[in-house]
Amino acid sequence: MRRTIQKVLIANRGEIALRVIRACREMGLRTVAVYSDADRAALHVLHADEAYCLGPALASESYLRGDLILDIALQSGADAIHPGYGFLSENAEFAEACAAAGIIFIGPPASAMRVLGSKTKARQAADAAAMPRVPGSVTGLTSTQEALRVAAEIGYPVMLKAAAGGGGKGMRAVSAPEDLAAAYVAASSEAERSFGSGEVYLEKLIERPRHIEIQLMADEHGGCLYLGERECSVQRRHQKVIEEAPSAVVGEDLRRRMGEAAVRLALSAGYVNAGTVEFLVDSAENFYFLEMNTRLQVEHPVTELVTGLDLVQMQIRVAMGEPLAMKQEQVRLRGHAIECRIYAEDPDNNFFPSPGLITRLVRPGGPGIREDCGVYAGWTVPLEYDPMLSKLVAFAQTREMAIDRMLRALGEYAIGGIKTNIGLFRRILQDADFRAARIDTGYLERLLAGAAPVEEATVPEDVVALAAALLTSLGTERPPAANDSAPASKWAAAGRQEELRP
Amino acid sequence: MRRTIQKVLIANRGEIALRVIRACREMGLRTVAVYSDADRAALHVLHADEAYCLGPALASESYLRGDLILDIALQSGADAIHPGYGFLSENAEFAEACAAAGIIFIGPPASAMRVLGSKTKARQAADAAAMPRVPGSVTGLTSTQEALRVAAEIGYPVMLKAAAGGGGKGMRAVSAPEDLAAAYVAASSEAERSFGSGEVYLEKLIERPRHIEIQLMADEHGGCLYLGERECSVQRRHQKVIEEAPSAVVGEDLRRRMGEAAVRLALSAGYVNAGTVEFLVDSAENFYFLEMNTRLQVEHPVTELVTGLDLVQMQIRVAMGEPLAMKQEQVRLRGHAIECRIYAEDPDNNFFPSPGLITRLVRPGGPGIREDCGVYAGWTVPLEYDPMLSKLVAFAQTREMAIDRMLRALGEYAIGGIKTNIGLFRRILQDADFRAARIDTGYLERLLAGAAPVEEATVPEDVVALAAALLTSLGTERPPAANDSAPASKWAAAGRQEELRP
Amino acid sequence: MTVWLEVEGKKRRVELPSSVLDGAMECIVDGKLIAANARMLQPGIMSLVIEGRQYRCVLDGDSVLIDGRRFAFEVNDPRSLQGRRSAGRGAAGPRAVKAPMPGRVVRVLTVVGDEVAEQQGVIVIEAMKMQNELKSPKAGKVVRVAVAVGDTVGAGDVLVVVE
Amino acid sequence: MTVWLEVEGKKRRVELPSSVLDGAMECIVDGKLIAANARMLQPGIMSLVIEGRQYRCVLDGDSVLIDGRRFAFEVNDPRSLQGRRSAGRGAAGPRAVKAPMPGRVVRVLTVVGDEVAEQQGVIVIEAMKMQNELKSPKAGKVVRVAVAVGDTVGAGDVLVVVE
Repeated sequence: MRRTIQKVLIANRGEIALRVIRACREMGLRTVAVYSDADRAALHVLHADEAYCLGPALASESYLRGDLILDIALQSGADAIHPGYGFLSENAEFAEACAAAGIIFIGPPASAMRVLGSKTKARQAADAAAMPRVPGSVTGLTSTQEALRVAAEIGYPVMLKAAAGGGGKGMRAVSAPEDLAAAYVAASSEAERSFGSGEVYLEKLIERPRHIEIQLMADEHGGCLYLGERECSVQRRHQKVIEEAPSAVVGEDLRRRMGEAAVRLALSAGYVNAGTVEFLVDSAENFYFLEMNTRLQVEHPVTELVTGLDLVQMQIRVAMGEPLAMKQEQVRLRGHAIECRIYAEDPDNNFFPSPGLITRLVRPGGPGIREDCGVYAGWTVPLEYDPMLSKLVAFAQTREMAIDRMLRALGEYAIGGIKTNIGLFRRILQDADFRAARIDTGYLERLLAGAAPVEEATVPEDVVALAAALLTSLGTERPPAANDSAPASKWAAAGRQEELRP
Repeated sequence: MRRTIQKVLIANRGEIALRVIRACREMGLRTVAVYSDADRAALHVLHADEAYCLGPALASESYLRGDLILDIALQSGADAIHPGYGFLSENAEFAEACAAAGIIFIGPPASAMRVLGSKTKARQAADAAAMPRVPGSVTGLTSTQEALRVAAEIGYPVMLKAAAGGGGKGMRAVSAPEDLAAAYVAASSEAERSFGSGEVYLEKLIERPRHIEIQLMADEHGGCLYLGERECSVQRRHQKVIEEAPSAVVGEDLRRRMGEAAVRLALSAGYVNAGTVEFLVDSAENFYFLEMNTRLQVEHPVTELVTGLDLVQMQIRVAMGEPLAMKQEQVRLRGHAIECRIYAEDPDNNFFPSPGLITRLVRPGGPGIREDCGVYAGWTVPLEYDPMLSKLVAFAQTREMAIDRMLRALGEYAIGGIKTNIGLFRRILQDADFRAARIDTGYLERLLAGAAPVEEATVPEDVVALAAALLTSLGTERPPAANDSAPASKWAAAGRQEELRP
Repeated sequence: MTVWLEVEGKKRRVELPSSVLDGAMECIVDGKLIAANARMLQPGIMSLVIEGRQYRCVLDGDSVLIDGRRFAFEVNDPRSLQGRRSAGRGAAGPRAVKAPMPGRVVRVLTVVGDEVAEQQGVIVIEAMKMQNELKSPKAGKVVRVAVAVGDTVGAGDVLVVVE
Repeated sequence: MTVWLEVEGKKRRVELPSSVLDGAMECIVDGKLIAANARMLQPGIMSLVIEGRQYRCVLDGDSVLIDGRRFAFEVNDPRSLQGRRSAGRGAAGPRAVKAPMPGRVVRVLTVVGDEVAEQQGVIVIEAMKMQNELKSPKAGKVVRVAVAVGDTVGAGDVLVVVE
């Protein structure tokens, strides 16, 4: 059944809120932004048709206040809510509340979220869908004793994981029985703190696995497409740092097998809209179901670039009740895309977060470069939220060309006032193992454990000293432009006056 | 035979020089920029590995000084020169001088340039290659008498064109014999002034033609690909304003026939490297050879987006003597791309050029947006050169989505201090005829002749007044940010100090 | 603090809080009270929220871009008898043809004493590789031709005067 | 005009023309003459050309980015006995553990009187959804713990002092 959507409330902030607003603009839909006190000057507010304040900066008092957001949706006459990622995006209660209020939640139905959102329930569904998964406990562990028994059955090393978890919170690797008890308690309490549920399960630890995920898009008429895979093995503290599509190790056959398995799982749970099934893939190309993310992912742009599709616009059309406009055999991958997550953090100092005022922003451009940027020069990166500033994506014919294109773009990029991880990406993209696609989920930690390579000195020391002296002496004022041709400087003067008028 | 290229001199300025520099960067090649006195602070200088001054702003004393440029290439040890478009790009003597000096000219051999660069010679070649062309004189006209005779043969209306011309200079449409003499003299003298040659020819005027061109890439081993077409019918004063790929009226069969004809012509002249064959296409899908451009075109990005290829990198590999890496059947078009040429000109005031200081630049971004931008905030657009500031390109699954995406991006774009034609694009992209692809080379002039449509008022007058009052009162200083959360403003302060240090 | 404006040709009177800070504020536009929330993101770039509606406002010389649409305005000093825009208006009296941008004179199409029609081309100047014909603002007699072919002219320079 | 710098840990002395304009200039770096052509495009963004080689230089706080590579530097006042960077260096004397960024204290791993090893974790603060363990700069005895769990701290605040 078709529903019309004319106004969309975006229950999120930062680059993803702007991403959704742009999609709505292009579809001719009105947009409603919500913001916390820390975000009045945020870009997602500036680009929306309407904007309403939620409250204090703390997420629990603003972006997690589903009740407030629903009120605003009703008062502003929005007929749909897009949750983005994080915050309320995987909150089944919120999805239900929307439905109850007659507001379209642009995402899966609460029922499917409940089944596939909980790791333990999802593993049961995976078994039912005859999907290979890592051996281990299906249900949450009730005691250290049970943990020891299960671990003994499947053999060490094993991994403890939070049932409600994500992003590495509540995870512990255990290589011997004597360490299990302590790890179990630690993981469970961390899970309790992070997700409000201490439920923890246990599975066999796969050695040097790759993290590869399948993007799905399902309509409410039983149609479900797999839109190729993403390679997300470059991680730090279980957080993705670089994502690519396609994966260098996934061929036609493996892609089809993983994709069809993912579709089976989604259909078995009555899944609708965008979703991602995450797998571990070992060196023998065995793939194991890891978990399903029942939302749009941060890294969706790499899939958009290799498929030529717009996932957010597809999400909205599916939410309107439209059937998918294409068949699986029409999904074609072309070229290679790489995404770097630009964070406000200091790689030279233990990756400490680096919030604060952005004093300068020089963005890259040109062929094959897409940027989903949530900040600007003059913006103060708040302390309260995820430190991601921007997603820089490079697309080219081959993986090597995409890597070199990304290096070119990173060289053009300059963010002043705060520390960022741009330098880290230059190091990774120049690393022989990464360029040879010899990566697994432990790759980055190993790289960082090693000493940083000394780039050959392309800039003489004297030049560095002179540049530093000139930049500090010339200061931040643009000095009289001696070389300007006469008319140009006349115009310059005119321009300056104009800038100062009236 | 293979030649290695390690350092490339870019004999151009503005966005195309930067475009070529970026391609070289990505291929690991060193770059040498040249600049006039007006361009010391230009972006193409800032991004090059080496930079040398040519002389005064006037092109004839700088970017057209092939002798100087060749000297710089030799002294700096560049082994190749990329001419971009305009300036020396179609100068056969310069290409020969490069060859004589042992410098690779990244473009066609002088011989092919001579044959295909002159419109009259190219028309003879087209006839030899059995290529349909507009009926008319093959050689330049020697007298008014001859003009009258040829016109009488082919019938009015006719078009006079400069043999060495381009960009509409030296062109005159004539609908009756009594106007021919005057038009002939005018066209010939204008051609003399513009190109140093008064040679003019005459051909039948096609009613409401589309301007559609085929992109070619040929290697020196006899390989030649056609990379689809570009629709360039939206023109003003015979200057392209918007380009698209593919054309809404070109189907598989027409594309193949035009492509194969273009390839035949190129091979017949021993053509190598990138080139474009321009056609007029009438409402009955007849296509007529117009001319060949023996260089990279301004609008090459739309072809890159729908083919997934990098034409500049291909140019360089071809110049290294490599064979083309793909076959014609591997060339696949996907999606739709539209390019807007952002000019420093005032559409509300007779399109007068608007050079001067750019006081503000807010660039669009996000999904499907590519920008090849040659300017920045603080740059003074010189009076001496082409007024193009930037090429904004939108790519999407369908033509309609690409148009709406471009409208979204144009809405985000803000250039302060000078006038631009951004508003004109918003008008065209919202026009029913353009959206229905009912366009021909006269489309834009007709649109401009009509009254501008009154967009329905989405912004209340009171809001405009208030916004204007606030912006002028708050002035250009960022006032104390009352809403900033405490730590944020602390950081803001820190950031400001840092900006002012030492 | 009161600001007199002429927006799209209409005179407007806007009263702002004495000390304009960004954030919530009450303003009066031609006597109508408006509760606004304004926030300057960068010099000349402002987010303006009124009753939930958000407007992206960008200052650009003598106009303001709001949600991508351009609105011309000027600030009027109420003590002056007329706004700048209307200075020297009306068909009466001598009118000057001024250079709209820097350039070079390539053709002079009139001489002193000529009778010219309104919108008749009087001079052609070239800038940025384009030739631009400047037209007479009114019908009348050419009383002055200030430049010759080849001259370089600056923006605003008087080229021809028609009486 | 003379500028004393410490670049990547090395002391440098740079002499610039008395009135620094951009364009061609002669400079002296540690006694070596360098003919340079510098052009500031935007505040903190400079094109520097030396013997044909062009360097894209971007000022970023306490470092300069040149062709995308970062070089740390600081300006030293020669009259001061030591550069800022070296202030409070050396293993001798009390050393403070300072907050590298604003955040909230989530765990305190030490109490006054503890003997701690160098690089031993002493406190954990959370910012931007990440927990960060701060380590002792030296081996010694904890003489002060300035904060408690739940406190909000600002960048640079002293948290713990090790003697």
